[in-house]
Amino acid sequence: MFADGLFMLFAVLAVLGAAGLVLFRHPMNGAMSFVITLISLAGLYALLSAKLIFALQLIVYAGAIMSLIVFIIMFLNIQPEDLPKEEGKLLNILGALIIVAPIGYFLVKIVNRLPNATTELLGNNFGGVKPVGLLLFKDWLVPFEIVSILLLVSLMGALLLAGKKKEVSK
Amino acid sequence: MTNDLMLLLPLIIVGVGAIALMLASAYKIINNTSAALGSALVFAVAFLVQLSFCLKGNAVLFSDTFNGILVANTFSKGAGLVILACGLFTSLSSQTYFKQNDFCSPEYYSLTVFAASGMLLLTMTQELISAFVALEIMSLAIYILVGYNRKNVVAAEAVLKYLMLGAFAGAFLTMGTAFVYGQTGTTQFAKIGQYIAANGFTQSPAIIGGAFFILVAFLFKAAAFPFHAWVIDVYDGASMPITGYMATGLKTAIFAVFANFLVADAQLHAGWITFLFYVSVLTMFAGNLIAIGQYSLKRMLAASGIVHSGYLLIALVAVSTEAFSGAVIAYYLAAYAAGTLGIFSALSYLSGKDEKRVTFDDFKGLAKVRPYSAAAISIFLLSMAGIPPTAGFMGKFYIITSAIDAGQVTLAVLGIISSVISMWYYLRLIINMYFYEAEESFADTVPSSLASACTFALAFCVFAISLYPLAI
Amino acid sequence: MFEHVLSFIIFLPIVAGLLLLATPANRTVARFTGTAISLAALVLSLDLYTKFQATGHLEFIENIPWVESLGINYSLGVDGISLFILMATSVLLPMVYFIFSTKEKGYYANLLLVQGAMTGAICATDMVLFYIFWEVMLLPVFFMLGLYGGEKRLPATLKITLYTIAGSLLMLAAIIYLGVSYHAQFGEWSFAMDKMANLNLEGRVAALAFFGFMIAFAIKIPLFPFHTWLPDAYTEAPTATTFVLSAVMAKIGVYGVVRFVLPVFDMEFARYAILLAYLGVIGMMYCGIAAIAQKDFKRMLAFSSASHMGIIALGVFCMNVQALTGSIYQIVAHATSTGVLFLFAGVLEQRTQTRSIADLGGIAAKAPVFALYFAIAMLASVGLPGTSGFIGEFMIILGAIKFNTMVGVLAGTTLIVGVCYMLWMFQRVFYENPTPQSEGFKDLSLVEGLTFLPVIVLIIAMGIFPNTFLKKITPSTELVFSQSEPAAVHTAAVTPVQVPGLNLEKN
Amino acid sequence: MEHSVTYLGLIPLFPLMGAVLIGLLHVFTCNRRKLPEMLYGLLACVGPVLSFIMALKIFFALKGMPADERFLSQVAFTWFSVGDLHINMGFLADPLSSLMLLFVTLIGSLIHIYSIGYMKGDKNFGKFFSYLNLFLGSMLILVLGDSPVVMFVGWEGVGLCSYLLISFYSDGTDNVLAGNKAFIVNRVGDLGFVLGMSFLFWGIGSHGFDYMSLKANVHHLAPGVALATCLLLFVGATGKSAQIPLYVWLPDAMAGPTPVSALIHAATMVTAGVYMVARFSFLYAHVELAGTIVAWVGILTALLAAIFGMFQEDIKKVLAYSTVSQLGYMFAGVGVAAYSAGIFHVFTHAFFKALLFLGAGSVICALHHEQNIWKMGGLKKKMPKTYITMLIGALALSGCPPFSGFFSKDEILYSALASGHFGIWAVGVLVAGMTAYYTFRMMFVVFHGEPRDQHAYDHAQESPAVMTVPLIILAVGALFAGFLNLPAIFGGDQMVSHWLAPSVTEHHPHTGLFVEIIAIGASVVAFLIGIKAAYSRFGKGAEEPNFSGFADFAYHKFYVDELYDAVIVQPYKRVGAAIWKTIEPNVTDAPVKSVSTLYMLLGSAFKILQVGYVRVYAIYMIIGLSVMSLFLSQTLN
Amino acid sequence: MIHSYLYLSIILFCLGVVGVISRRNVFTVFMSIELMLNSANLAFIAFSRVHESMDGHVLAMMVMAVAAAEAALALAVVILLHKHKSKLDTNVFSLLKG
Repeated sequence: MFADGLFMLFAVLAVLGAAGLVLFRHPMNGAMSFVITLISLAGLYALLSAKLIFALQLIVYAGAIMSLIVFIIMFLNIQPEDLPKEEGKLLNILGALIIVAPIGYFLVKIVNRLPNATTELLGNNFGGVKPVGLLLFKDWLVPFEIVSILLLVSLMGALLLAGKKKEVSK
Repeated sequence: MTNDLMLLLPLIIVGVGAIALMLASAYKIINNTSAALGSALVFAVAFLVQLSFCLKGNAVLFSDTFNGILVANTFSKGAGLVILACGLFTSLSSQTYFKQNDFCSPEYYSLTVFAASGMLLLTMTQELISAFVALEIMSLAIYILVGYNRKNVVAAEAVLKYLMLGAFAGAFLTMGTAFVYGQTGTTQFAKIGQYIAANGFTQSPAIIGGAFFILVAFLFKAAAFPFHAWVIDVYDGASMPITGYMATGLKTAIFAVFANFLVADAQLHAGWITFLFYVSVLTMFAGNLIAIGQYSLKRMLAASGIVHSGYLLIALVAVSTEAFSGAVIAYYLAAYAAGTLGIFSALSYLSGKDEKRVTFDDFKGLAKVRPYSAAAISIFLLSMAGIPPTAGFMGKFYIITSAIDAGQVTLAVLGIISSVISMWYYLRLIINMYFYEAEESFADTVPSSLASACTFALAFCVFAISLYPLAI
Repeated sequence: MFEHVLSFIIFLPIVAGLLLLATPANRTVARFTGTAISLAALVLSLDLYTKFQATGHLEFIENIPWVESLGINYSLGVDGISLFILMATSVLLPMVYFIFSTKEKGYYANLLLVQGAMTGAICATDMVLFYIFWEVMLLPVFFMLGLYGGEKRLPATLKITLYTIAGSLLMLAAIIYLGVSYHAQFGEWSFAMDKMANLNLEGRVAALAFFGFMIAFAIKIPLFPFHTWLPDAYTEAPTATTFVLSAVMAKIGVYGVVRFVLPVFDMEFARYAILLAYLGVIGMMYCGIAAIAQKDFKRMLAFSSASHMGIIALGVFCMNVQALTGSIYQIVAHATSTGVLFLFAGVLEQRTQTRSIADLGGIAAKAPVFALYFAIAMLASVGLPGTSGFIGEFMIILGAIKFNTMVGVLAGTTLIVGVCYMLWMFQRVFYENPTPQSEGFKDLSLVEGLTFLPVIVLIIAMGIFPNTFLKKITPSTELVFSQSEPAAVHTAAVTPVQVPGLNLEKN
Repeated sequence: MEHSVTYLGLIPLFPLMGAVLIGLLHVFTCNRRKLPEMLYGLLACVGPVLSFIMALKIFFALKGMPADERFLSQVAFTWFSVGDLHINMGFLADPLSSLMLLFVTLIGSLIHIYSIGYMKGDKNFGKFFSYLNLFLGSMLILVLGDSPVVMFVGWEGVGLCSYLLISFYSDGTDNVLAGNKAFIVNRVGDLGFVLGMSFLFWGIGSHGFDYMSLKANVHHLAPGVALATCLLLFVGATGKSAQIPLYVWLPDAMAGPTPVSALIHAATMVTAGVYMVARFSFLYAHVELAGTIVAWVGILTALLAAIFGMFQEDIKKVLAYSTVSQLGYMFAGVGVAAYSAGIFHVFTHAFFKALLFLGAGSVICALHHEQNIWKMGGLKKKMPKTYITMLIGALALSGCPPFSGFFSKDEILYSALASGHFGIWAVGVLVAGMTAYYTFRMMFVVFHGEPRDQHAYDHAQESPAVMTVPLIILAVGALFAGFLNLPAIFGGDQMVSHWLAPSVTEHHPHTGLFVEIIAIGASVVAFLIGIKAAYSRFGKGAEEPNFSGFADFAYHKFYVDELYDAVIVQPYKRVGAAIWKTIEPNVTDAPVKSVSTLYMLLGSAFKILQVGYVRVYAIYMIIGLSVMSLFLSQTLN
Repeated sequence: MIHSYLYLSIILFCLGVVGVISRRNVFTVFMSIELMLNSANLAFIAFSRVHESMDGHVLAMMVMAVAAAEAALALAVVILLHKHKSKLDTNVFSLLKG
């Protein structure tokens, strides 16, 4: 029951955070609202016995990625007049909801046809660092390795696109 | 065993080459030209290695080393060959391109090779999340390359559009993967196939939904209708060699993974035939209809790329899951790549500084001034239009044959009708080049260069590929 | 080398043409090469002609496997039907180099290319190979029309190209459908033309495939109502191109029907022949009547050519040996008459700088030799006995009468329709009083006269001694109908589509 | 008896070779130095004369044979052979064709000689003779051909020559138009011929398509097909022989030089239709209805042409209509199955009509190409030879006993009466009277009375011997040819009829002497009435009348030309223009055009959809996804 | 129950989509995409719980890595765009169209 209560709490927070992200005009507000979602998600991960992911969500997502985003938002020093004037934003969102509805309906229908399962916490170190790490370095070696390339590329990209202009060398 | 692992050699060469180039450029060891030649060398070596594997026969990478995540088969080898060739020609024509445009740095070539490593991974991967990561490697590298010209707002706009929509589609891919994982408990193609074979496709709702989202992501990258709209703008904003690279290498990789996923199980494939049928028809026609209204060559070629995706989708509809060799798809990709790369390498040296010549009208009378270039461009256009005896024709021929063989007569006929429609805009350029008087002398273009060498080599390829008999 | 003579005839011009394009040769070299190569092809063809055995089957067969997994071969061969179209190509094309001497390099190179491609299409016995040549032969025409055509050439170029390609791509689908059906029925892949006759095709898809072929050929021929590209293209094209189009290329459409549709789709053919025959007849009358309204003699000849093609096509649709042989014969006859008339029109245009009938007059008095040549070609074109035009036309009408009385009677009107516009034009251009444009008209030079002479002689020889030629054709045409004999038994059960009110029952 | 000979083919070959030789000489020299006219003249006359000699040889060779085996044949080579269709370039000389041969070559030769004088000084002298020779060659092929197809070669060949010669003075638009008209109208007939041949072939042609085989197999022919064949072939005959409704070209054909009118448009070519019907007598005898139709068409043509002839003012037009009228008689003859009578009239008509035309030509020459009879008059004093010979011709034409025309025409009328075709006979007698009237109207106006154009009259003089000698020879023919077929009633033995008997299938009705006397009497009375009427009106000189009422209507030839122009020619041209200007762009080409318009329209629509806003592109994706999701949701159930 | 987690995942996913297609602010759009990725991660973890296998956790980690990489690049692009136009409006960048 306690778990259900927590779930409800996190779920509501997550949805509200997401709604805030969509609705707030200023990206800063959106980002803050989004952080709430991320943190609630971390809680949900914990409820799902994903200990490592719970930690990572907080550290990597809510921590690293979001701080980066917030930093950039601040860095750009965005004035309200730089923001797009989104007249009829609510109408847009309403329209978007209508367009998205069939997709949601479809997914819900799928979920309904999936067997339901309990979400009691699993012991036995499920989702702990060690078993996940073992899995990661045994079965999932290839994606893990190639993610490194991905990050390398991303690094170069950040440098090349946003970095200071270099002298053109011929 | 080592013999089997050898099959990874091209991938390793490319990966190592990319990192080496990156480091070399970071430490300013190399200049642009040597970086270009270095990357070309990497591609060339990898290409030759891959070629030797292709010729050697049906050695398959054993499946349990990487938990079945990486597999090499004839299709992945063929597609890899095409990708490496694309990379080679892109590097070479870039070198010429940057004689007229000055936003280059050696990292450019490193990224080209990185992108190729992502593409090679995509062709070999047999697992969804690796596919996603590989896709992102490739995409990220390409995003950067698209936006490489930082001074150009158009390039920035292109990378915005591409990145935003690409990430959007990527999100669908992850969601789809999640659903597939939810149903089957695995993300490996082979095991998904086994699951479907055991439980039935229609009995697995999450696979329907998950596969749908995965397909959507692939279709987005392949620029299928209605996920095609970005292509035009992105190609337009990117620089010539990169546009060519995107149109060919990227498409090859995407269709490779697409096909590998789709043939995981016969039911899975069969379940999507109707869907793919409509998508491919709409893709072909939408692409054509966009292409006819274009003034810019790059936009036209982008739209024509959409049409070619439509043809490839026909091939996907028609593949046989029992004896999948992907030969038709690989052949078509090779044929298409030869034509498209050829055109873009020609444009690389003809478009002039800052790509000032990109519209149809800019090329009026080219044949009077640069007859051989005009002839080569005409050959590429005819190949893309599917006029014999070019590779494009044979590719189309194989696709239509496989479609009719698979009972998809309507699709074949629609494909043919679309290729009639496409004739107009290809011919339009030929008409502009040949049937008008030259308005300018093209004096500022680099007369003989790597790009022009590429162009003529590819023109030769267009015919050579057409003569290569394909075993379906 | 003789076992590869067909390859030589095909690729000699193609290679020469490509070399000309690839090298910076000047126009003199180009013209000389063109002349030499086309004459070489002529010599080879004549040699081939004399060695042709007239067995009715394919001769000079070459067969090299190409795409073995799909049974596609590089296979060539000629029988009586293709031999004649091949000969028409080889004999007629060299003339062009002698007559129009001031053209650019590309002009001659494209002529060589189109010659090779057309010969290839004629000789190919594998359907895929045929299709390849079929498409390739359009390209030189596209370039010649676009590069060297008249003022309004661009729309005409686009129209002919798109129209023809549209048709031929549909044929591609049909070809592939046949190959796939063969695979399904016999377990092996093949696109060989002679194997397709064994196919047992039924149902809606077969009918669609039939129309796929028919539309492609109908556009090329062109059969009414697919002729609308023709007037513009023929008018705007440079003379040699118009000549190539009308004298040979259109014929390959008819040839395609005989070679690919007739043996393979016997049921569909029997069912739809009556409709197609009416299209042929209507086209003949429609274009013939439209010709009378033309003010431009080249356009008039274009309509005349379309009109004749209607009757030639009709001969194929009549499904009897007389009409079919007549068609094949008429193909050559038409090439030597109307085709050559286009060359004459080119001469007229070159000398008077006008294509308007009203601007000309009295040329017969100024240029008697030219007038004589023109008159002979014209009379052949209206089917006067004693010229090449009569034999074929007579046999077609004869066959049409057997096929369907009404069609036959309508086909007969070609005798009247043709003569109306031709005489009208001849009157205005050659008779009456000279106009300023035709005042200084020079008669044919010696070279020109000698160039045209063989064709003029051929026109008469084909009218007087047709049997020497027919001997080589008839074994093949008779075979067409004897081969489908078993089919004919079950085609008897096929009810032809009913054309209401037009089917006269014969007594 | 050996029937196969090798020299038949030579007969047409001689003039044909002459034609080629003269033609080439002319073509290559006409714009340079002129060759002497005598050279052309000699070359031109060699062929016809040689042919005439051969014709005589054949005639005598046939004469030497037993009556029912009188035929000679030659197969030069296989012309074409496809399936059942087997056509030889073969020639057949039997009594019918040998008779035709004789007079065609004779009159042809004479007219060649005459033309040397008539065409003197013409700049296209050589061309003329080339055409004339070509004509003669074609005519001989027509006569000698052993199958309908070979006959058709000659048939079209003479049509071509007719066209070429009518438009000989090619700088005059009217002349060329007349030529065109002749060729096109003839082609309409030829269409009938070709279709007739086709029917015949599919009926009985598979066992051989020559006359002999056809004759042997004719009883296999289904009655319907036989009737259709007969009528279609007759359509061909109406074109060539200027019968209703295709007679309109012949009067216009007088635009050609007068010897041409004499040879082609009077003596030989126009009778080809009659010859053809006689040739197919085995077929027509098989279908009685066809014969009756032929006869009625013929006699009505005779009547119509006679009416027109009464009001013409052009001397050649008078003769042209009289030719049409006489041809009508011939068809009436062959129509009532009196083939020998019809052919006999062809034979006699050839002499007297050629004579009349040549005489007219002589007059025209003398008056410097004046053809209007109302500008002539009193010429008999100036041109006595011409007058006398023409008088003989006129008498023969009018059917005055014992001139040739009397016997042949009487034979036809008698046959009509005897075979019970009373109506045809009655009209025939009426036409006989009219013939006498218009013939002598012409004679009186031209040669009698006072000169109407004094200036022309003063310059007129008798023609040279090269023109008058043929006139005299023809006059002799016109006088005496009739005796060749003298009927029994006059003590003759009907030589021509007996000669022709093996070639034609006819039954001679046996009637009493009474009927024969009635026929002769009626003819003679009609002739007398006609000549009396002409004399009383024109005998003492008359001025050009002003026509009104029916006469005006007839003077304008019942406006038939105008009718044809309005009903056929103009609509044809208008349809042509409509197709080109209206139907082609708006109907036939409309699908193509609308497809390309639609294509461009869709293209611009899709161009608009590429708005450039990345958000909108995402919306496209999501809309697509939603639609697909909706569909997929359905499948989940 | 696990369905609730999945419904939540779907809701978040749809909200992410809505954010992408209804907003013009570049940051919001990118964060909406991150939201979509997170919803997928939630689904991964939930399904992982269903199967009681930790593969889903690994997959979620991968997704996070990719999300980080993408985020880095996206922010670089935002900076680039801001340098050009000083605007964050996606509609401003519509030079390429038609």
